[in-house]
Amino acid sequence: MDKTMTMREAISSFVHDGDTVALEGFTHLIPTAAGHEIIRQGRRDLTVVRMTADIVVDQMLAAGCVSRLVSSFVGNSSAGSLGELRRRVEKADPEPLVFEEYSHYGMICRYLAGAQRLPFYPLRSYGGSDLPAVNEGLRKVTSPYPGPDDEPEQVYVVPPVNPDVTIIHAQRADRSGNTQIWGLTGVQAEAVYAADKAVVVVEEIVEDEVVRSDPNRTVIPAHAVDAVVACPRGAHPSFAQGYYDRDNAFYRAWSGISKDPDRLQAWLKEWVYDTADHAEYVSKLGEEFWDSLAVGEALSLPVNYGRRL
Amino acid sequence: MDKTMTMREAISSFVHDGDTVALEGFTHLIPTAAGHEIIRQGRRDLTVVRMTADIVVDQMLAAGCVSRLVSSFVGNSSAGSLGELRRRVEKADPEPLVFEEYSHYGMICRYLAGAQRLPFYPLRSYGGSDLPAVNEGLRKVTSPYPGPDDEPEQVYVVPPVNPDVTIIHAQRADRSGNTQIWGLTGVQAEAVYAADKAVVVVEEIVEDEVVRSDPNRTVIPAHAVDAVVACPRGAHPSFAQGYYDRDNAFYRAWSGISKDPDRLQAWLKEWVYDTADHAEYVSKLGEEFWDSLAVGEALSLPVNYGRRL
Amino acid sequence: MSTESTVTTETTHPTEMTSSERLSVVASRELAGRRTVFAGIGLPTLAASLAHLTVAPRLEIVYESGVCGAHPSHLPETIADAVLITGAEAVLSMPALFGYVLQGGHIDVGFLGAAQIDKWGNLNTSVIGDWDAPKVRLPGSGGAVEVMANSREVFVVMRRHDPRSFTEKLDFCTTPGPDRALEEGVRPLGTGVTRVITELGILAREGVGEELKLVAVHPGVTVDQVRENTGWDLAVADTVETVQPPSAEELRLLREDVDPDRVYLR
Amino acid sequence: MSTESTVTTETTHPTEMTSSERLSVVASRELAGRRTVFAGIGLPTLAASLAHLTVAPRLEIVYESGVCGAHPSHLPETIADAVLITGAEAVLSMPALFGYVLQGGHIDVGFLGAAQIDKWGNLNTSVIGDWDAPKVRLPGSGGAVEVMANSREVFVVMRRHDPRSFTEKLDFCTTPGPDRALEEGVRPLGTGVTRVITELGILAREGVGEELKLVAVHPGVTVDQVRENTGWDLAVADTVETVQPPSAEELRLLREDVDPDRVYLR
Repeated sequence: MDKTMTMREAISSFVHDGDTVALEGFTHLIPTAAGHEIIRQGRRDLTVVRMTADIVVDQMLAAGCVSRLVSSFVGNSSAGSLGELRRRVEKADPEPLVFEEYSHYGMICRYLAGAQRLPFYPLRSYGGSDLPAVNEGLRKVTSPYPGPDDEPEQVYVVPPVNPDVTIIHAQRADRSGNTQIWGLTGVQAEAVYAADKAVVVVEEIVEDEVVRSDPNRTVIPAHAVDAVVACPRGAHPSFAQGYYDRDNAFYRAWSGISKDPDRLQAWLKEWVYDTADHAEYVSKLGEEFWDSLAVGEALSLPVNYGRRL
Repeated sequence: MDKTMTMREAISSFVHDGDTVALEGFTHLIPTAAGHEIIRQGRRDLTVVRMTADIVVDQMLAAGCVSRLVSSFVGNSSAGSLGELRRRVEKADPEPLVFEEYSHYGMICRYLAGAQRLPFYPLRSYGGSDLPAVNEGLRKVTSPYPGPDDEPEQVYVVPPVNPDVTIIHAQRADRSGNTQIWGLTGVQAEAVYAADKAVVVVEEIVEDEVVRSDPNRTVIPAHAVDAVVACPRGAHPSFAQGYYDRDNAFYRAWSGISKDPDRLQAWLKEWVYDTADHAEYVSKLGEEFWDSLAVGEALSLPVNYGRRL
Repeated sequence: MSTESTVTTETTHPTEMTSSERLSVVASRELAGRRTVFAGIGLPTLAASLAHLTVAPRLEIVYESGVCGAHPSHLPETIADAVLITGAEAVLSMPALFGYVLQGGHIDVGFLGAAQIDKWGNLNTSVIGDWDAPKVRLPGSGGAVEVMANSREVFVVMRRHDPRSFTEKLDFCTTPGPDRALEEGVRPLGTGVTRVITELGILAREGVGEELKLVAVHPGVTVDQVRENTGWDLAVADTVETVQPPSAEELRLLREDVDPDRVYLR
Repeated sequence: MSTESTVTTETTHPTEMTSSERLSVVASRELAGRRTVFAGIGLPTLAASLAHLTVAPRLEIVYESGVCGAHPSHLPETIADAVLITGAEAVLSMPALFGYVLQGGHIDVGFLGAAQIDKWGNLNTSVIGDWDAPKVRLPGSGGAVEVMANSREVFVVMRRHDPRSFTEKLDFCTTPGPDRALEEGVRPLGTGVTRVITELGILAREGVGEELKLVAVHPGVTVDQVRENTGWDLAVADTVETVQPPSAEELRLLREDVDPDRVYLR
């Protein structure tokens, strides 16, 4: 079944006002272009779920799309601050932001519970932390087995997260949605399986034979995917292993841009609202720019899957 | 760090009388040669943990190595019965076998809990089953979150399994233990991480560059591995994707062999006790035999990991 | 009547038909419109493969071993057959297959077999006799407990239809349906067994709280015959249909395309 | 004294040394004999990379992003830098990295930083001020909560050593040490923070129930200076060592082999 569509179609079909939207990709393969299309389409009142809330989240906040954020790291990588996020949280400027704070593994376990349809997922974090005092999602369970020294043992648990839609970026997929990722694979499979609907944005759509030559490379099978969007360079300023490198300069620049609300809005106007789609954003950046992020070749050696003789 | 050793060294270093030994590989890559070496070395009183207790388990039972079995399927694949196992369970002949019965996902969750150092792992199985009545490992926990309709929700949980040693078979590893598997990967990574020590038996030991050309193919990183044993064709009668096919005829023959204790003991004498090691077993089967299990070539297409320019 | 029915009314030769062929064809029809099926090797694979060619063109078979979207060059002999892997769309680890795909709720229909079944669709695959000292030790659950708890519905194919297999009381309940689970406060996703296909006919059950009911018999089989061969007081539908015999086209596809080497059509 | 000590007693030029160089060298020595270290980019990577060349030749750096056994062609700028992936020994999913490697107990030393630390080694990386309406919203835990709970021990590197960062009472405890966890009946694996390396010296703590104690000062720093810059009544070891300055060889390796482009040695 052919699930390919344009980014515009995918966002308009699967992201609605008030939805819970998970955007995953840990530094690698961040679905920036999808975030920009959400901004263009003017979605409101979204709950955004993202482990590392970084530039794309700051941009969606600044565009007024987001009323609630669920995250375990709200910073601009190691390159500085998120200006809009800090204004929203520190001063409710221009409006408040509901923030659910977790740790990384807490978020991972929420996706694991969601993907496995479990009522909760246990983890060995949070004992003694102030986080449970500000996040009622963090609760404790007593193990039904004796602990060390036969004493009862308590662990924290987190609740499942089941986004209305999860959007991820990947290197390639076939038309039916079998998705292959290499390099950092993060928590993408779990985030997709946890969601009601899943949109996979890819650098390229490939023929079935490419995917089927290496089924172990398929991180997400077609049955879990609802839309496949071809969007080359859609992860910028993050990177796509083997396709283009990270735009470290833009990460560093973002602290300055986002610190000044006017500059931030001007950036959004120029690069999001005034570009029709990601293809225009890409061409606006120019060939010379993309050349600076180009990467060379380091091919994996093949393995033999074997064929019956 | 070079962790390569012979099978003899690995078994004598890491498998001791009374140990809990996990042998994993779901139909694919069953560590048969390791089981045979355990038999040769005359280990006693082992607890064997294996999801699909099949021919190699029946052989270890018949050799008197095993006093306790933890499993979710005790049958000879779809090819028939395990004679020794049935005698042990049905008639305590020649001695009783303690049997802990789980379902497949129950076993998987025990490995998941073991690998993650969790006191328990929840799953949506076992409600209404008679298994909890005969297996005190299966217990219930009440979720601290309200269920559907705001009623309290109960789920079963299983306890972690932490084998003294896990032994798996894989296609290839480097000398330090970075292990690559393709085709069915089963529960091997979890079984290794759950264990105190791990022995990886491989079809071939490869140069570092082979592994490093495709780090996503590494299912088990070196830090989790204690010994690497080169043992080509060590998974027979099961198969190694891309190396040799399954010996279906032997599976079918096993029901007959194992039904008769004398025939079974004669088989063990001829193929295990009277062979010095797996290399002798392999050569005793003969080249013509191995030709019948040979497979052709179906190579994966490469992916580009990229290189900074 | 659609144009396809012209084909299905062609003369068939039931006397030349094996029990496997009949059961595969009947099971395949029940898969109409389904998207994902969790199937073991043997009759379930035959039924699913045939359905893919007839009533359920978008059907994906998910194998317990972790294979999704297989395109085998030969008919697989086991759920882990190497020919299922080469050319497949995805191969998943067992935690992903059981956790995300099955328990995650992605399976429409799970196929199961059993040594014993009761009127609620509870299954025994563990022992005949007492669990502690069984007369016969059977293989046990495998993934059956999970298939039952998490598939939207379950089809059971039983070659043998006799009072020992269709029993009032299971020797041991390995794999409970949702009714037993709910009794102890555990809520499974699916509705449990909805179809039992046997050499005598079809029992059906629509959901929680209902028992299995005879809804169809094969040509030449009487309702009383089914009653006699069922170990409980069998409920019977107001109208018991006669199962339409396999059409020539269904048999042709099964014999020529699905299992030309007659690996399972014995 | 071993032969290596001949090298370490060569004249060094501390005035030419940056704070990053000093902290990296001091931290690297603390890794002697360790096998696995969970490190972020920056000082921890510099320290671990230097240790790999000196006191801990078998050291493996595990990155939060999932990379094990990296062999980068260039110094990585982030924990997810593409150069860490190409040529690595393994790249794991985050559930595997956090669940099997970290929570599974495979990490000897975890490196952490913080905005605030207290005498038990509890850390704040969430907010300055009230959590509900903070003066400064900081990035939060990332994986710090897990690194603390599951590493055998934790090293903290803090450039700034002043009473606001080394505080009697954290504004918010994001990442608790084991003492706080045990108070509410949760048992972490590790011993929490065992070393705090700052621009003034080294605080150390051996395990649960102990508070951080000043054990060493950099040359030219007095115990009183450290006391004044610590926001709690600082415990001081009976003998306070003077930190051996970075040797010429350590500096050479750091500058020529580990970070020749001075990405972090600013």
